[in-house]
Amino acid sequence: MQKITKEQLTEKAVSLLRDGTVTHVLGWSAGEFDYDITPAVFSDEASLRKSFVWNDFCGANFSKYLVSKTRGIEGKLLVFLKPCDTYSFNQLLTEHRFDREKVYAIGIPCEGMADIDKVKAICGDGISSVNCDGEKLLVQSIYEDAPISVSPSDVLAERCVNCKSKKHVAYDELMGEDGDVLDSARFDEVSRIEAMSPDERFLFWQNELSRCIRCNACRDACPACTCEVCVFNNPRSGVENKSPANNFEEQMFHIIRAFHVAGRCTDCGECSRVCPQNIPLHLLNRKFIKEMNECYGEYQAGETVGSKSPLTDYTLEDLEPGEVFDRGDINA
Amino acid sequence: MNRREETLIPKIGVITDVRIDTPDIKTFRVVTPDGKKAFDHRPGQCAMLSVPGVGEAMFSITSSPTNEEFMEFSIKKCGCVTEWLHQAEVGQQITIRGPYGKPFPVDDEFAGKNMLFIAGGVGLAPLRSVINYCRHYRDRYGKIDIVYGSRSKDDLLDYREIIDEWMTDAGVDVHLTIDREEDGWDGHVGFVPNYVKELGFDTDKTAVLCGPPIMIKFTLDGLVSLGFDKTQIYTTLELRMKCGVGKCGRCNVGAKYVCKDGPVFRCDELDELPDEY
Amino acid sequence: MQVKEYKPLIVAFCCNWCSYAGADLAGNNRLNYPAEVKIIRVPCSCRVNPMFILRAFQRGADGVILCGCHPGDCHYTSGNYFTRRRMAMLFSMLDFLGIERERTRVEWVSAAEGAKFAATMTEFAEQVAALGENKRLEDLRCKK
Amino acid sequence: MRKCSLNSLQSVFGKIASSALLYLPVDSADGRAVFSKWDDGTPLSNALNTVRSPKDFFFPQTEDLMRFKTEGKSIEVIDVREETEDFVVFGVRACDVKSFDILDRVFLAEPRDSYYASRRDHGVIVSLACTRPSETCFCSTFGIDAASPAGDVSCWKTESEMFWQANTEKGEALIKKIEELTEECSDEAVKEQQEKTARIMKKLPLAGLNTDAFGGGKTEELFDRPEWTELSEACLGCGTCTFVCPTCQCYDIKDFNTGNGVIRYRCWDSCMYSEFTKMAHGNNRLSQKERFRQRFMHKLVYYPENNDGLFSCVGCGRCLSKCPISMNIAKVMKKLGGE
Repeated sequence: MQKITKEQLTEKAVSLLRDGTVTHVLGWSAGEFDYDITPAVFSDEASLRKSFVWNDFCGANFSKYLVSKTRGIEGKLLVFLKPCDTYSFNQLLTEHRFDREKVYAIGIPCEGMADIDKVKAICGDGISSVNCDGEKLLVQSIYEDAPISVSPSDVLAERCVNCKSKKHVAYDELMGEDGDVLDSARFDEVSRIEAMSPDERFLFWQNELSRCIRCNACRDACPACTCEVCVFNNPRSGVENKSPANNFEEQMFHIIRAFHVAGRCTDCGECSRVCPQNIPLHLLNRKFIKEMNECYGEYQAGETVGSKSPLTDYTLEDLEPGEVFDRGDINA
Repeated sequence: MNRREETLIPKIGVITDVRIDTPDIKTFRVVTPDGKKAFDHRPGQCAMLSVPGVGEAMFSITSSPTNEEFMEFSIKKCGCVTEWLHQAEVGQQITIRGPYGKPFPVDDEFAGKNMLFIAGGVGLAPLRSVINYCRHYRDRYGKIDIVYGSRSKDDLLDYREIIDEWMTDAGVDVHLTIDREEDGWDGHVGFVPNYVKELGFDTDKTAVLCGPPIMIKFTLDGLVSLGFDKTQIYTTLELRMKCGVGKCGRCNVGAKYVCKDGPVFRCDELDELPDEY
Repeated sequence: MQVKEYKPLIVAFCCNWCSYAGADLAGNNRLNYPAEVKIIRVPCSCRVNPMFILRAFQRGADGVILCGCHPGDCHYTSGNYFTRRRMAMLFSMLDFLGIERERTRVEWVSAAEGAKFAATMTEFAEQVAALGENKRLEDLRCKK
Repeated sequence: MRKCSLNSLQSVFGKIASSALLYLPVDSADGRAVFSKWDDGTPLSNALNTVRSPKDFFFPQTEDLMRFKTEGKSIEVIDVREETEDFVVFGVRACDVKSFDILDRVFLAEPRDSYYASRRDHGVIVSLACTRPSETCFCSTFGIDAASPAGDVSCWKTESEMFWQANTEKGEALIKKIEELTEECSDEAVKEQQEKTARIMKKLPLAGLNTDAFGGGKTEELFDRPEWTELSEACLGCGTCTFVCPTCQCYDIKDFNTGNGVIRYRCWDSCMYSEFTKMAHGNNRLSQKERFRQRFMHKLVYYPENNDGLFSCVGCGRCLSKCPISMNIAKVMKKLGGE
C-alpha cells in the first residue's frame, strides 16, 4: 500500500503543468487490468486526469526514459522518482546521459511494489481487478465471487523485499517523507550461491541461463545500458549476435553485460523484473557489487553525482586476483 | 535422404572476371564451377550472393538473360559482403542462389512500347539487364531513350559499353550527365531529374527508373509534371533481405515483400504502399 | 594401445613491454615451457577486454593467463592497476558461475623474468591439465 | 470419441512415447510450465499455458541450415539437414494450435521451407481444451474456441478422465496406438465442459475485443493514425513480445565462423529491433514508432491481406503478461479500434 495517493500526484502534476514549470509529465498510464501499467508522457491536464495512475504495480524505473524523452522537447519534463529510481537518475547524470536542466524531479515515497506473479501464485489466474482498502490488496478474480484479501508484504517483488534504500538521493522537490538507507539482506542469496560447490554453482546457472531467449529486455530496460548501439547489435564489433545459439552465447551475453554495468549498476532490479523467463539476473550484478564492496570499499553507484566507480579507479595496494579468490575461501 | 529441395541452400559460383567500373563499383562475372550459367533469370530479377563467414546479400543481376554464358553483377562497395567481394580475385568461389523477385514485364506491358530508361549512379546496374534485353530483341520495342547520370565521369558505370554499343545502336538515344563540371567532359552537367525535365520527353513512353531514393523521388515528380501517368513508370526497390522468398519478414512493406512481390514495382502500385521504402 | 596424453591449450595474453619480452627471454635462454601455450601479444595488459578471455575459451582454450608488467612498472603508468581490478572481478564472476577458478590467472612478469615466465607457464599448464578439458565455457560448434 | 481415466494417463503417455518422442507441458522448478520431453512418470502440468509457445518445435529459435568448408578460393557446401524423428506434442492449447495454420501459410508456401516442413510432417499435435482461461486470454476475438481445440487429436480433461478425439489421419493413427488403453465413450461430459467454458469466456475482461477496424485493405486508414506515437512511446525495443509470440516468424540468417568451418544458421529475429531493417547505407524504419507499427500492422492488416483475412494473432495473451512495459496488441486494438 502506497502512502502517497494517485490524486496527490495528479494534482501536483496538473499544478506544475498549469504554472508552466513543466511542459511534459513522465508518469504511469493505466492499462487493461489494474496491474499492467505503461509508462507514458502526458502533456495536458485532460489526459493526466484520464489515464495517470499510481498504485502498487508502478514498478518501472523512469530514469532511463529521461535519456530519450528529454531529447527534442521544449521546456521541462516532470518525472516522479521512487527512492531506488533516484540512484539511477544520479548515475545517468554522472555519465552525462541527459540534460539535468530539462528535468523537474519529484521524489515520491515507495512502500515497495507488488509482483503480479506472486499475486497470481496466491489468487490464481483470471484476475479482473486489484484494489487497495488502505491496508490489504483486494484481488478480484473471475472465478471467485468475493475478492481475495492479500497482504502486500506477501506479494512484494524480490527487489522490494530486499530494498536497499528508502532515501531519495536526487530531487527538485520531495513529496511525503524521505526514508533512510536500509540494512538489506540483498547479498544473502549471493552468499548462498557462493557457498555452493563449483559444480552446484555451474548447475544452478546452467538451469537459469539456459532459459534465456535473448529478447534483450534486460538490456533494453536497464538504466545503466544506454549505449546508443550495443556491441551485440553492431555488426562491426565482431561479437554481434542475437541468438542464444548455445550455452556459450548465453553465458557470454550475460557475463559481458553484467561486467559492462559493474560499478555503474545501482541494483534497481529492472533486469529481473522484465525478464520473461524469470532469470534472477540481478544476482550477477549483486555479485559484482558485493565483491567490489568487499575488495575496494563500500560503494553505491548513483549515491552522488560524479563519483568514481571502483572499476575506473585503483589503489597501489589492491588485492591480486588470486588473493580475491583466497578471500572468497575464507568467506565460504 | 534429404531429397527435399531447399532454396536457402545455395549453389557454388566462381568469379571468372572482375571489371573495375568506377572507384567504388566493380562488375563480377559469375558462372558455376563447370562453366555454366547458375540459373536462368528474367530482366530485373535478383540473386543472393554470399561469402561464407561474411554474409549473404541480394544483388540485381546486371547481365541480360539473353547472355547464355554467364551472369554479371555490378556491385558498389558499401557493406561487409561488398567490401569482401571487392578484394576478391578471379577464381574465387562464392555462393549463389536465385533468381528472386518479379521481373520487368518485358514481354507484356513493355512490348511494342517506346522505352525511357532513367538511372543514377549504381542504379544503372538493374537497368542494364533490361536495356540489353530490349536491345537484343530490338524489333519488339519502339524507340529507346536512356538518361544516365552520376557524380562524375569516373563514376559512370559501364562507360565503355555505353559508348561502344548503346550509343552506336540505331533507335537508341543515350543522354549522359554528371553532377558537377569536370575537365574532359563536354557532355551535359546537372542532376538527373532536372535533365529529364530539360529533355522534355513525350508521354508516349514507358519509363523505368532506378537510382538513389532522392533521385527517384524528384525524377518521378518530373515525369508526372511532363504528363506521364504513374502506370507508365516502373522502378525497382531495395530493402534489406535475408531469405529472398518472402518468409523472413525483413523486406515487408505494407502487404508486399520486396523480395517476392518486387523488386520491380509500377509507380501506382507504390502509392498504395506505406511510405517505408 | 597407446593413450594420447592430454595437453591443455593455454592462451597467454602478454603485454608488449614486459611479459612478451619475458617470454622472449625465456626462449633466448632456452628455458622450456609447454608448447601448448599460445601467446597473444597485447599493447598493455589492460587492453584485454573480458570478451577476449571468453573468446579464447569459446575457441577451445582450456586455460587463460594474462601477464603484464609488475604493478608500478606499467609502460603506460597505470594500465596494469586497472587490469588487476578488472580481472579480479571477471575471474571472480566466472568462479561464481561455476567455471573452475584454476583455469584463469593473472601473473606479473617483467622483461627480466624469463625464468619466471617459463616456470609460471609450466605450472599453470599442469594446473589446467589436472582439471581436464574446458567443458563449462565451451562452444560446441567450435569443436573439431 | 474415446476416454481414459487420469490414473491411466501415464501408461497412455508411455504407449505414445514407445514409438515417438513425446513432449508435454511440465511444471519447472520455478513453478512455470515448459514443454519438456516425457519420461516415465513425468506429470502433466496444470498450468493454463507454457511461457514459450510450441512454435519452437517446428521453428526453433536457432537452427543450423548448412555448413561451409573453405579452402583457398574454393568452397564446399555441406547439407546438414536430417529428417526429423517422429514426435508428438501433447497439451497444445487451442490458440497455439491455430498458430500453426498461420506459420504454415508462410513456411509451406512455395518455395516450401524444408526445415519447417520436415518437422510438420513428423509432428503430431494433440491439443487440450481450456477450462480456466486467464484474464489475458482473447482467442475468441479471432474466432478460436478454447473449448474445442483443433490439432491432429483433441483432448478434454475433466476431474477424473481424459477424452480423446482424432481429427486427422495422423490423429487416427495415434488413437489407434492407444486403443487398448482407452474406451469408446459418448461426448456428454465434453459437451458439458464446453458449455461451462463458453460461459467463462464471455466473462473475460477482453471478451468484447473485436477486429472490425482491422483486416486486409486497411493500410491507408490505419498507417498514419496519430495514436501510434502514443502507443509506441514507452516501447523499449526489446524482442520479448515477438519471441513469446506463437505466430511471429521473422528470422535472420547469420554465419558463424567456428575456426574450422562456417555454420550458416537461422535464428528468430524481431521487427522491434533497431537493426532489423538496417542496410549498409540506411534504414527505412528509423524510429521505434515505425518498428512498433510494423509489428501490429503486419499482424492485423498486412498478413490478413495476403491470407484471406486470417489475422496473425491468436489471442494467447503471452505478450500481455510478458511485455516489460505492458504495451500489447489488445491495447493497440482497443486504441485504434476506438475502444
